[in-house]
Amino acid sequence: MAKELIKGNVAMAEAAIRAGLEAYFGYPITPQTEVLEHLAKRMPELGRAFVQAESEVAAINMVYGAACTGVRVMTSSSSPGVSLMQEGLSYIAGTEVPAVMINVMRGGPGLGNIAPAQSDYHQAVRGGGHGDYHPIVLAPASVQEAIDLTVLSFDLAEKYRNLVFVLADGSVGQMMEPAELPEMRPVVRQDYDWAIRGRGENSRPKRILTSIYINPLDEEIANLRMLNTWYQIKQNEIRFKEYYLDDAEYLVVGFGTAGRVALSAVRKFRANGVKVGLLRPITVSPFPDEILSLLAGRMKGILVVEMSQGQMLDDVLIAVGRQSPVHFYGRPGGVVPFPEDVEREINRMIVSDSKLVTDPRKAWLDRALAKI
Amino acid sequence: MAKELIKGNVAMAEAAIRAGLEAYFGYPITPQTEVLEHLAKRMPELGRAFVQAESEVAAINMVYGAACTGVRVMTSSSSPGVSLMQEGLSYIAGTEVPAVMINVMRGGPGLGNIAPAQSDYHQAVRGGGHGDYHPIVLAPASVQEAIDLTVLSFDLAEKYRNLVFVLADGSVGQMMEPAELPEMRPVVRQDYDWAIRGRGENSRPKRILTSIYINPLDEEIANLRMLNTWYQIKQNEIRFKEYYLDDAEYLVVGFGTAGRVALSAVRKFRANGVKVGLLRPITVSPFPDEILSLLAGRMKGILVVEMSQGQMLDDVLIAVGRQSPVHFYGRPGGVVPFPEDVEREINRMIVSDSKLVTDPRKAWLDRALAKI
Amino acid sequence: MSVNGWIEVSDMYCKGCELCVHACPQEVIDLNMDRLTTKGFHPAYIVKEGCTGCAICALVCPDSAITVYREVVKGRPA
Amino acid sequence: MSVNGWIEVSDMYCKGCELCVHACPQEVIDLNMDRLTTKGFHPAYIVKEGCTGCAICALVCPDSAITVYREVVKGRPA
Amino acid sequence: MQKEILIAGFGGQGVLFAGQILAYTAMDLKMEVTWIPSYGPEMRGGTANCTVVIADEEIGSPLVEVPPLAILLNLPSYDKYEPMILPGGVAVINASLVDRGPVRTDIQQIFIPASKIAEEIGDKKLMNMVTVGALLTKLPELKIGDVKNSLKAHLPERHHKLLPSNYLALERGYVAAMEYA
Amino acid sequence: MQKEILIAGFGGQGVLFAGQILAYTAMDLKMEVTWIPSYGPEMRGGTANCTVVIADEEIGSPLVEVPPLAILLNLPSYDKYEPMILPGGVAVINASLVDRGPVRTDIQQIFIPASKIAEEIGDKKLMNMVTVGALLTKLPELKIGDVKNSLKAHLPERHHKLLPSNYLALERGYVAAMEYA
Amino acid sequence: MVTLVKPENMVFSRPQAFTETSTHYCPGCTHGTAHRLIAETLMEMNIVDRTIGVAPVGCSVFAYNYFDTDFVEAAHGRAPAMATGIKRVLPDRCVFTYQGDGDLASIGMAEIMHAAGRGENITVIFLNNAIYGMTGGQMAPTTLPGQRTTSSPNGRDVELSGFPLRMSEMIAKMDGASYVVRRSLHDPANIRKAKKAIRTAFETQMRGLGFSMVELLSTCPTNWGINPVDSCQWVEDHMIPVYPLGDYKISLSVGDLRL
Amino acid sequence: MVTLVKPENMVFSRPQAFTETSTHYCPGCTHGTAHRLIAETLMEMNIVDRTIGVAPVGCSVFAYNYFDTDFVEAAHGRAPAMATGIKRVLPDRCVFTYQGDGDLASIGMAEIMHAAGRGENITVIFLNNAIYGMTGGQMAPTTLPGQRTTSSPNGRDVELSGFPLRMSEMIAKMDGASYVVRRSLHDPANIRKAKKAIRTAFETQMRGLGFSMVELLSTCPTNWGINPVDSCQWVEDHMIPVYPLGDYKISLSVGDLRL
Ligand SMILES: Cc1ncc(C[n+]2csc(CCOP(=O)(O)OP(=O)(O)O)c2C)c(N)n1
Ligand SMILES: Cc1ncc(C[n+]2csc(CCOP(=O)(O)OP(=O)(O)O)c2C)c(N)n1
Ligand code: SF4
Ligand code: SF4
Ligand code: SF4
Ligand code: SF4
Ligand code: SF4
Ligand code: SF4
Ligand SMILES: [Mg+2]
Ligand SMILES: [Mg+2]
Repeated sequence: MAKELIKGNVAMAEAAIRAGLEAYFGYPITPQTEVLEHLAKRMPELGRAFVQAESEVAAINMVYGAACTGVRVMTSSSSPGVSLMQEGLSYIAGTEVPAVMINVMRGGPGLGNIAPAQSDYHQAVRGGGHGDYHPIVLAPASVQEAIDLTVLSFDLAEKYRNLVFVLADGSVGQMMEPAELPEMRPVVRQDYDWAIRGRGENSRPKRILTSIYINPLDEEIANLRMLNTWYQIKQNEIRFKEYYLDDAEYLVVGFGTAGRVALSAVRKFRANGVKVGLLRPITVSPFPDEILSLLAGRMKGILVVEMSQGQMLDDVLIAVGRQSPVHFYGRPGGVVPFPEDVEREINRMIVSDSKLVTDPRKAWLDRALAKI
Repeated sequence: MAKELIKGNVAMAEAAIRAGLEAYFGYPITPQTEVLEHLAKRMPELGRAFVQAESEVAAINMVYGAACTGVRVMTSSSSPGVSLMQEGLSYIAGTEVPAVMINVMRGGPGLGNIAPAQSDYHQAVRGGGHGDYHPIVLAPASVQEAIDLTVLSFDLAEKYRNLVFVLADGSVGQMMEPAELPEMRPVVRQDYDWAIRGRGENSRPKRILTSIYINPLDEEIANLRMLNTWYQIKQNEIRFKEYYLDDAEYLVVGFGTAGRVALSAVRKFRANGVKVGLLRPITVSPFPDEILSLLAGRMKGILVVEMSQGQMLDDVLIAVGRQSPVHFYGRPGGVVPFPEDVEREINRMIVSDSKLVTDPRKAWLDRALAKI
Repeated sequence: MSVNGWIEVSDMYCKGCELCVHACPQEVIDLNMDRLTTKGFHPAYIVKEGCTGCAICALVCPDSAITVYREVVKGRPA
Repeated sequence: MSVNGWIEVSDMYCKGCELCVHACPQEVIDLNMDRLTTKGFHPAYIVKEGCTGCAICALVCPDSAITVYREVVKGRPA
Repeated sequence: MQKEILIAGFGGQGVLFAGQILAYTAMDLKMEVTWIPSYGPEMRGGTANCTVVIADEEIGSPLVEVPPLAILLNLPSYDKYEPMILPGGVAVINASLVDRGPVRTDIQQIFIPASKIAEEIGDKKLMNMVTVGALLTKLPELKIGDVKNSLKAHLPERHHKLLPSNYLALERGYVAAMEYA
Repeated sequence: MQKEILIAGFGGQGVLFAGQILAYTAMDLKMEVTWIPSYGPEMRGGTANCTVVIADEEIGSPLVEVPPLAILLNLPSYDKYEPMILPGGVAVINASLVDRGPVRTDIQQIFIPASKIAEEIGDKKLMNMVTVGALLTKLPELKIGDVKNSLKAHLPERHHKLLPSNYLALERGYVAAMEYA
Repeated sequence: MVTLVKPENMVFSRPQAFTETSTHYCPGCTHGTAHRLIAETLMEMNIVDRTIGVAPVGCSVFAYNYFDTDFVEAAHGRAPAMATGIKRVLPDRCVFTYQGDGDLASIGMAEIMHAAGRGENITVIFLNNAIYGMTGGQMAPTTLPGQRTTSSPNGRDVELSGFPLRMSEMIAKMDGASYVVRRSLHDPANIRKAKKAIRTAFETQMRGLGFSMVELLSTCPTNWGINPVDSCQWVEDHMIPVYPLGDYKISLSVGDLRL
Repeated sequence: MVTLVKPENMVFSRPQAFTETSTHYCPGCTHGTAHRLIAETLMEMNIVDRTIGVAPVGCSVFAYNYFDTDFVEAAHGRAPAMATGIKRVLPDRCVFTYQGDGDLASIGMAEIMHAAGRGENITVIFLNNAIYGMTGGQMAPTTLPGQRTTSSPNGRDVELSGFPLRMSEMIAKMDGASYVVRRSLHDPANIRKAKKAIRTAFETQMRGLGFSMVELLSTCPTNWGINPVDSCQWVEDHMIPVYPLGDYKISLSVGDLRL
């Protein structure tokens, strides 16, 4: 297919359709409303289910219902709306049914603003809902990636009966880029042995889908089973993009928009012969911790760049384990850093050189406060 | 005051009253319902506000409203209910008003069960709601601590205009122990310069409380201010309890019920002359990372015990930074470990000795799966 | 009136709630205070003749513990 | 009928929505197409005599941009 | 010193209160104590149990895997917990509701017709107190007089008329256990 | 090669579309390109801007702090962005709505009476195309013919009647800029 | 007598649409009665194999264990949303929710109103027992004025907690609702009427006529602290006056059904 | 004329209960009209200094900037809950929410119903413009059948999205509600009536008579794609038939007020 100039939100919506989305339930919220609007038009046209739910709480529970039938289903929202979905997400996780959730993150906390942000990382990666569960979290940095990862999200959700987040930010949602949409896949209803669709003509035995394990020992087993699935996911599905890593002496780590902004900065240094590389996690959950741990051994310094107060930073710190000094640069609250900002920070890292930073977040905060 | 034999849930409710609680809004859910029931009786008796809200969503937004007036207000719930409050909690955090939330955790994810668990650690500590914010999280292990920390929670909430969680588990909520309740404090309405109470007789200038900063640069400043407050909290308020640390060669880390179960196990080893110590974080947020980092340097091994799949484990890993091998033992899904279980795990640590465990959670999972 | 009905109460389901006892128009049911089911309840049973097979007991039984039988007189619609 | 009313339209608030224009029973208001406010709107103004000070324009103005004046005839209740 | 006592039976048999009176007594003696129930969404009439730990230092776990002391008030509880008691430990069993003999020989099993004794006293509900009395023979830290004092101290005034029969139940249980042993 | 273009003006001035046509052209030329708007809950009639980045390799940031190229369609935008342009950069300014001269001398400033030219062509709305035409003089990567082709390729068929006037607007802008420079 | 016990004489037995599991409900709790009426209806309509139930959070949380149909278990109050999700992708299946009053009228208020508002083609069986049974007897939105519960220890104070919500009356106000009635389970005559209503509700759905709801007044002997028999009387004496039985909405097309 | 411009001749001016901030509303949007009526009422009742407003999420999210009273900003749909929290600790203050139809009738359905059900002594000003203004014109629960919006591009299909919700009618059904009326802002006569209703609502609260709500039909020229003047006509022609103006609930004590 030829490339089209397409907006991230529309691209994700259309990609979902082509991946066989059978049902969408959502509630408007900026900066993801185009996802809903595109589907409001397209889904009924295709005879597929679209409901503008009364709230995000209702939307996620509609998703839960449809997910129990084993069809491809998703919702989309932005930060405050996603917070409202936490109970439902935990139920979906606990029931081990596949579902996809697109979060086009905005500035927070609270009502905040509608500018691009990455401060729902922990919420997505560590589960903002109660209980132990582990969503797969895919972080696109471009419209093409938004498309590809949306398609992938359905495959992964089904393969592992797991919750998959596409964790985009307002910038990815609002940006237009040339991108190629996939072919329209036919809608196939897989004949899952767990799907709830009524017992059917041959009166197969009844099925139940629930997240209840009233006996803690049963719940423990369910927990272990889910964690085991999670480690399979970790084994098979870690994705990241690397830039100039072969000979890098300094490493920048950033996902999504922050990652691509960092790329611009890294290129500047490369142009001057400075050996800076970039690791851009695409699955932020499972997090590419092994590669990072390996890389960390040979780096003079690692800079984490996020559009938040430093959330992925925790995962980097765990993976690096003090093998090399970790620095942090964040722009929370809806600010997108410019490449120039990141350049300054890379410079700072190079200058400070191999000093171990006890608390990179605090060091960054002190610098940031000094500026205002 | 003399000690009474009192149930954890009732103790927290009464402690809140004596700390000057002016308003409670909540919704029944096991295993915390006694908090609500006690307050249903006592609050109206004292002429204070009690509303059984229509849902946890409503409850937290009622709390939000009352918090904006600057009175002492709280809600209580258990895991699924707390998930529903995530949007409201993020708003409260973003508005920087003081509020207290008691979460008596149960087994999850989803509806799970009502047995004691600790798997909402990340949700509380890293903010299950959207955006960057940092609640203070206090983790009682006994009824007396539940009382003391409930009282403290109000003081801290007000001092820092911050959200405070009392993160208990079903065991702490349902257990009876002799404990001393504080004297009844008079209800004082502080004359905060931010509280919304109407402009009043002297027509002071109007006040607004909101979590909106429509300009990202303003939101960034607000974020930095809040993070700065957070570092003050970190500076001043870290609390933990240490047992046998002076000469310890092995360290166990656990909070709440898991921590006190570990204590029993640690004592067994001490009785046999084995130098095992215990660090029981009381503030799990801010996490006692500095002391842990210091201790880690001299330990032959560190065992993290949690009633979850390993959540605080992340904070331990960050603080330890591979200075010594970290091991993990978890009982997720509502299972409370017995001291005997923890003993076995300490033994295992001693035997395995100084081998660095790449992924302690995975190592534990493999052992746990082997058993079922 | 000749007896033409009968009920069987399942031990597995009966919880001794007495709703059937009070609903039976013929007042022929009572709880068996001499027996406990494995779940620990005194089950209902017919104490005397007179059951008409009207099934009112079964209608009110919340635990579907009662099976009702009635003599089918040939030639009469069931 | 002698003119006994007057309105002032605030540039700060008027957004040129024309609601007052259509509501004025005397049809004395119009938008000033020759002027733009600093916010970029053509503001409303009185185009001819005849305002009675009835304040209907102000009633419909969503932006509270209009101040209405009316001659108070002494001896008559305000 | 630390002693753990498990008490189990049907809901309605006074399981929780039996544990609480032990806990009150320990508290009044200025000992450390924890009481923790099993709690569940089970239907009324289901099983209930609680664990009491008394000690002279800060108590770690409020639960133990293998309790040294147990009061078992009916057959399902006996079936479930007989295998779990610490070797060398003691179980007090309400023989009135348990129609089988012991399996284990490495623990001391005190069979008391507690329901019958309670009925003799005139109140079936005192069955739990009878078994508590019996347990006291193996719990030297709590004297029967201490338990009586605590009963008096913590029972609401309006129930004080019940004190004599409660005392009697404790005593009858104690004596029955002594005889048995 | 990488070039960043900032376009700013009032909502309704065709800011976003001006950027999109540049993006389409770059795409049709098989270049890499990003287009990103500012978006906000502002009332209609507020300011709008977008940034277009074209490059011959994977594009990093879709935004830059100091764009080398800018189209500024009204006074507020000019006031806001004149100071932000990269030294040595170029700004195309709709002189019809900007009643002041330049402050900076280290950038090239192309003043075009774009609104007036558009009105001359007969459609005020073509103002944005006039400025795009002007910018093309400084953006050799995109030829005016390429832009025309892309307009034709991406404008829905039903609007093709507007193509000639759009072409004209581009040309007039281009010529005006050449004259000016 | 025993000679009567022959298959051909059997006039009433446990519906086959039930599994063999004994319920966890307290003795005399009319949740069980409601279950049986549903099971019978599904059998009579021959739709057991096409039915998907949505269980609530409440005492009937384990409803999924009792019916021999596919079942899912919703989050507290969200059964109508979950049912919507199912029905929209499987429009020819019979989808019903079973919900308590806390579930439906308190936390689930938005979901039930909007399911009705959308005219969602599902059936809602709404058990109103004027209390939160499962969590131990707290006040529900349907608790009667003055009624003592563990969270209204001095009786529901309408000044502080408001008046009981009459859901059927409110939902009937919505254009989307096709069939909304209130029945009771406290005596044989009313149980029969309840059964008919449940049938009509399911027929409404299966004929694609839109949203149907049957509110059933039900007992909670345990948390009311009243024995099962007296509980039935309490329904009659205290609940029905506040919650009048009757038909609150019968759309024209449902009226035409004449079942 | 200019000689008339003297303070003593001023018969109408911007209410002092407003700040000087110009609103961010689109030209002709009647959100502004509603604001003014509230401001005037607060002044007339002399309660500006005692009033606490609760702003919603919706186009009126910044309402807090315009009134010269204390204000808080609620989460989307939760204004009634937030107002409850405030009112319960400050019962002598005047607490009002200002909510759009998406806010109140969609996501905030549970909170508004329960605030009314509890008879919460607050005042709700409910702006029904049949659309989600702020997010760019999506369908609201109040959107008219056939009305095109960005999320119902072919017009609201009642089969899929249900019928418009009539909140006043539904809320009036609740015993807790004391004063529930619907008015419109589309012409001078109706604006005057709206003003009176707002006054009655606030009086209801200040006299402790319980929950009051005024639903106001309002325009959204921008998202309707109709100019401000024609928008007013559209209210008359299309909205009022679906949302009849009138008094839906006037409790006895409120009726006695005779303002
Ligand atoms: C989000 C959430 N909040 C609260 C609960 C606790 N809870 C379980 S059931 C229930 C009330 C059930 O009452 P009702 O719906 O009336 O059903 P009943 O038990 O009376 O049949 C509550 C509050 C929960 N499980 N989830
Ligand atoms: C939880 C949440 N969901 C969605 C949104 C996005 N949102 C903001 S305003 C709004 C709708 C507003 O519509 P309405 O209440 O009718 O007010 P109007 O703008 O029409 O005045 C929505 C959906 C949000 N801010 N928060
Ligand atoms: S069938 Fe009728 S007569 Fe027979 S026992 Fe049952 S209720 Fe009584
Ligand atoms: S009604 Fe049913 S459960 Fe109750 S006593 Fe009779 S047979 Fe048993
Ligand atoms: S006051 Fe009356 S007459 Fe005068 S301009 Fe206004 S509407 Fe017209
Ligand atoms: S109604 Fe008000 S805002 Fe509209 S044109 Fe008239 S004065 Fe201006
Ligand atoms: S608690 Fe009440 S509603 Fe629940 S099963 Fe028992 S009687 Fe029924
Ligand atoms: S979008 Fe609509 S509701 Fe919002 S301010 Fe504009 S006209 Fe008013
Ligand atoms: Mg109930
Ligand atoms: Mg609206």
